Amino acid sequence: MFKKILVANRGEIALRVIRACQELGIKTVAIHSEADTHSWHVRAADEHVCVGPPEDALSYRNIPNVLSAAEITGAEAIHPGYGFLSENAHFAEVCESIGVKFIGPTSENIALMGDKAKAREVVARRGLPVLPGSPGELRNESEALEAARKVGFPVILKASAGGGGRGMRVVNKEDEVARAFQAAQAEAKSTFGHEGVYLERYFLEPRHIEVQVLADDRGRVVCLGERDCSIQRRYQKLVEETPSPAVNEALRREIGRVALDAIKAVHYRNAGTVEFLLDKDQNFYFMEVNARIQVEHPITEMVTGIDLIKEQIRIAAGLPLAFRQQDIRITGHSFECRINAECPEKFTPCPGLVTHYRPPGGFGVRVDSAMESHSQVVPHYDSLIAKLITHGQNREEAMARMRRALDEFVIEGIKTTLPLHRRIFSDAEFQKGRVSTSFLERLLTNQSN
Amino acid sequence: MFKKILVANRGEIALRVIRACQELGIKTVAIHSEADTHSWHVRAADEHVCVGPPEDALSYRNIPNVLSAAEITGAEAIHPGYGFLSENAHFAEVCESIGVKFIGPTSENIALMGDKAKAREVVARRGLPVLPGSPGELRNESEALEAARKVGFPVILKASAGGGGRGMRVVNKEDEVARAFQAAQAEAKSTFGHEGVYLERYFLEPRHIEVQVLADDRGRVVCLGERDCSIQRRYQKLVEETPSPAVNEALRREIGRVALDAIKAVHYRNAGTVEFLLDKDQNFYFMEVNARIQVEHPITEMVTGIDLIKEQIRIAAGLPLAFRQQDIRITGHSFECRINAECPEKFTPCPGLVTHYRPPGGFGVRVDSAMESHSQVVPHYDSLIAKLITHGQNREEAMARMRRALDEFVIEGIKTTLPLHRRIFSDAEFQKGRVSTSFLERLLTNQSN
Amino acid sequence: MLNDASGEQLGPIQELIDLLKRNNLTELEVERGGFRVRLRHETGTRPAVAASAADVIPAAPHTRAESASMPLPAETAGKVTITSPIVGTFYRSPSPDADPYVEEGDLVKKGQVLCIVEAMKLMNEIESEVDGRVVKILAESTKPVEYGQPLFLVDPTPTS
Amino acid sequence: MLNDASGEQLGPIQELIDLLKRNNLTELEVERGGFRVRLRHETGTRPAVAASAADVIPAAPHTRAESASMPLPAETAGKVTITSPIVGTFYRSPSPDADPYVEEGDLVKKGQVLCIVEAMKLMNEIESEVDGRVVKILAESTKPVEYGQPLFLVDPTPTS
Repeated sequence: MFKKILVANRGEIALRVIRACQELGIKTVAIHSEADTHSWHVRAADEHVCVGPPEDALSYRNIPNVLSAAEITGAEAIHPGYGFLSENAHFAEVCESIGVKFIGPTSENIALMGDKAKAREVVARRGLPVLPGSPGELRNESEALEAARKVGFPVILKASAGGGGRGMRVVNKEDEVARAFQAAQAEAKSTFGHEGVYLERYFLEPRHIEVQVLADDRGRVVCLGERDCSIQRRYQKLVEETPSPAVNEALRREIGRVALDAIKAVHYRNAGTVEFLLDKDQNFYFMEVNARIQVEHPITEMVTGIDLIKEQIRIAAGLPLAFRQQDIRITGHSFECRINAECPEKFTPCPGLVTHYRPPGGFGVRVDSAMESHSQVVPHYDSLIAKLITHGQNREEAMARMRRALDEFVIEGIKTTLPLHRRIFSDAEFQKGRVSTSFLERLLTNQSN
Repeated sequence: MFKKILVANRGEIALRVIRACQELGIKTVAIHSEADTHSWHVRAADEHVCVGPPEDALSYRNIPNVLSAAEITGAEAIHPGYGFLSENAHFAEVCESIGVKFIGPTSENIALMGDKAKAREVVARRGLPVLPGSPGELRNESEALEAARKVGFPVILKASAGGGGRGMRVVNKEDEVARAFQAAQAEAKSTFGHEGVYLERYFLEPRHIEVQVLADDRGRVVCLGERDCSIQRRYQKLVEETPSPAVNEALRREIGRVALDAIKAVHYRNAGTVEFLLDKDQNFYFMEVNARIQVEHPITEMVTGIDLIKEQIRIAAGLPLAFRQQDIRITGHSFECRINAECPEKFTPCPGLVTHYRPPGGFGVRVDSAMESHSQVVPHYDSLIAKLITHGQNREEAMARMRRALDEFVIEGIKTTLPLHRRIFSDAEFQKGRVSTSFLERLLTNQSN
Repeated sequence: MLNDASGEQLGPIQELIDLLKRNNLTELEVERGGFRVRLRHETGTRPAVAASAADVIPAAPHTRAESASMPLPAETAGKVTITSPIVGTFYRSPSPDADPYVEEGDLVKKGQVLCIVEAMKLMNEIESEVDGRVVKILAESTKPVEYGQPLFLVDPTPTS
Repeated sequence: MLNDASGEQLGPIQELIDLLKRNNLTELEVERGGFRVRLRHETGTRPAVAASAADVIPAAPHTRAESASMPLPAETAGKVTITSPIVGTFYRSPSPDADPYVEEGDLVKKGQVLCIVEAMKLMNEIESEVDGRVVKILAESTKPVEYGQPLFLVDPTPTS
């Protein structure tokens, strides 16, 4: 086992990794930018090294400084958390080359998963269901029509360089393709400066279902159940739960089997997440593999009892998985709310001084956060400041507990998404589990009406 | 189900009950003394009523004012927590007589369990193993000798009015009985003003094992496993764990069977704890039944997933238990540390202003406390200010997590038992689970040497 | 105090109170002779959140001394506050049809019954603890009162 | 002074309140006669707990501006602090046998090499950013340095 690990991240995930190390008896090195000198993750670690100015490109993403910090402190391994360098294949490769263990997938895994079209192709070759779409960019209207016919209507045209809903066109019929293609191309060009457009099967109100997997060096893989992350705002997850209320036991087994098959197909190692789209008819389609620990990993920990960060570290240290698939037992139900420092109306980041911070407590409540009273939310990074996680014997209890904990949570001095979460958890459709990825936009639209 | 419950307590247990009510959708009424006007439990409740001055006899134990508070707020039931009125048979009886449901055992249960000699007799008549001892006070030396012969040496002479180790004499041989009896009587008289002395079998380094039970109105009983509470200082528990490292599966089944048998023998209802003494040869003896929810109930919740306060409320509302014995599954291991506002050397209460309070967080960590930064620890009540509870897949993980959480816990402005807990969890014998009720005294003696 | 011999009145005090409130301070101390200022800003002490409680139980004043161990009448600018010694329901008259025991402006004797607080079907007569004039009745008849809640303000030195 | 007869009012108090808030103090006490000042700053910002870190990484000064986005030399009473632009190991000389690049008291030119910071086997020469005299060498040779750590104090206006 490692004696010392450098944690190449900040905020709650850095503290999360440091806590796991402390419980394993491993010394920790925190890195930080000049904006985070007084942060909890810095104080929690055994050692700390300033790696640059506030801009993450010059500090948390500064590969020479991060590796140099590992070198001068004698850290044997680096945990990248999520974001920053976590899915940087080059970084993983350099770590390997200088003998510092990268705690995560291999650099080959990361490179392949970063090329989504290629990853899909590999999985499709294995005979697994993937999201139908054009293989790449569409050069003209007739290519678009051909692809749409192959994929089946309705389809959605998307800007390659796009995101956030711009440059998208839903097409329901053949005779709409030409005009939609031109419009999408024009909008793509004017918005992103690149007219490239591709096409995918369009699903009405799908759910986002993902499967947590672990894979050790010896080829043993286990699946730790699914997470339902359908509560999103512009592809940003806000609430996650496990098990999914839309997945029954038969579907769960089937999705799990496909996820493990996909992982094996790409020779994946360490913790990873296989993302699926689930349509209204219970068909599911492989989308991609997230080659990192994810923000929402705690809900899987709550229902399995397995500490995913410790498993990541053990796998990276070359240890075999200590359990098999049949040892995994899903107990109860868990929710996570991502509390962001954002204005609740426009979702613009809202940094500042937290004048009072009082997390909720008691049975079945977990808070992952590096905040405390008088913490400063700096404007340079992600606005996630706390993850509120509840666990209950069943969905109703976990949900009631979340409502109670949300009411109890006090964060003063800055605006947060707490009020929005309270609203989501008091929504009747959400309570019934009848949601899709369009749930949140609809809720917000109803609010403004 | 009740619509409104009055919580006749303060501090962490009042907040614990209020949280359970909130999750069940039940309105709450907090009561408080003039010393607790600004306490969290008062702010957390839907309504609050001041019931008297700081002295608990005039406020939290003031039966007319507490019942009057229930009357003017229209509360249908009262949860007494632990301490205060929780084991007051008269209070439970008055509640019943005026149509306010007492959430706990029947007044008959409380009365019988309060008479420990009688409770033992009832259990012994059922053929269950009880702690051997004299039936009552010993009138003279020859009665003492006779009782000692019957019980078997070594025995311990105890002052009836005693406590805290005063007036006790261990007797190993017959010819020591007369002198020890006289000495014990004299010390009892000079210390407590009453010379009554009784006798019990003396066990060297026993463990304190207790079993959590639930019993509904229809006579269904379930056992939720044992708790090991051997880490005590003068009969005050400081650390508890479940499962006990001294109890194997066969013994667990046997103790559970005896506990349920004892509960049935006394027609017990609601949540209760059957306390046993476990000697070095794995013999166990019934001591008493605690007719209330206990301070250490959370560790049982952590390994069973069952919310004991909610079960208490459901049973009081006349609902049948929703699970049977075979549904109970013990998952993992749990520890609790009682953090008291006490000087760590002499254990004298140390009230004052908490200038900074930062509870630990993350996976497997639970904090039950009504403290926050700038809370005032008032001198009038129990010194327990926080319960730190951890859960892990096994004893090692739960223990490592507790060490990590203890290090993370920040309470400034007052002295607490946190340093003592850190010491206990770094002790090699404790880590191996090799402890008895004399462990803590020995640890403290080693400290002063 | 600010209103010293020169007769400066409540204006500055109100200004200071506004200042205190506007800035969410919990303490503000001003001394004039040697120029002394003391401000306090306690972030942890939050106001009561029990919104509905206000409807049912009139909140006791937050300035009530926490260390007071007996329901002694508190001096309020020379006045005596008669507080409820028990939890119950406040009645100004012995029965629904009867006249109130006292009205504002009435002169009362020490030991004279001012009201009834009913608790568990028992009528508890509350007596005046001083001779004086009832300046203000602070609780509403038939409404619940908590321990220590102010019921009457009595001026022990009536001018007539 | 604060609110005396001359009409001086609350301005100074508001200034003090602003001072309190601006500096995140929870308490501020001022006395004039005997020069008494009492400030209180109760914050969650605790001092670093990493005891062992002090041995390995000399802690950067806590007063370092958090908003500084570039490793600019900070003015310290007219002096210029040369900080490390990277993380690495500090060497005062180009090789173990060689003389140090500079000693305390030396005059240096802008662009003159003051030391090496080695990172990932690469030797990075750190140059003086001003003409001046080396007043103090702040890091120890062969020891690790973090980003922004002060290495040299240079007086840009030497008397000779």
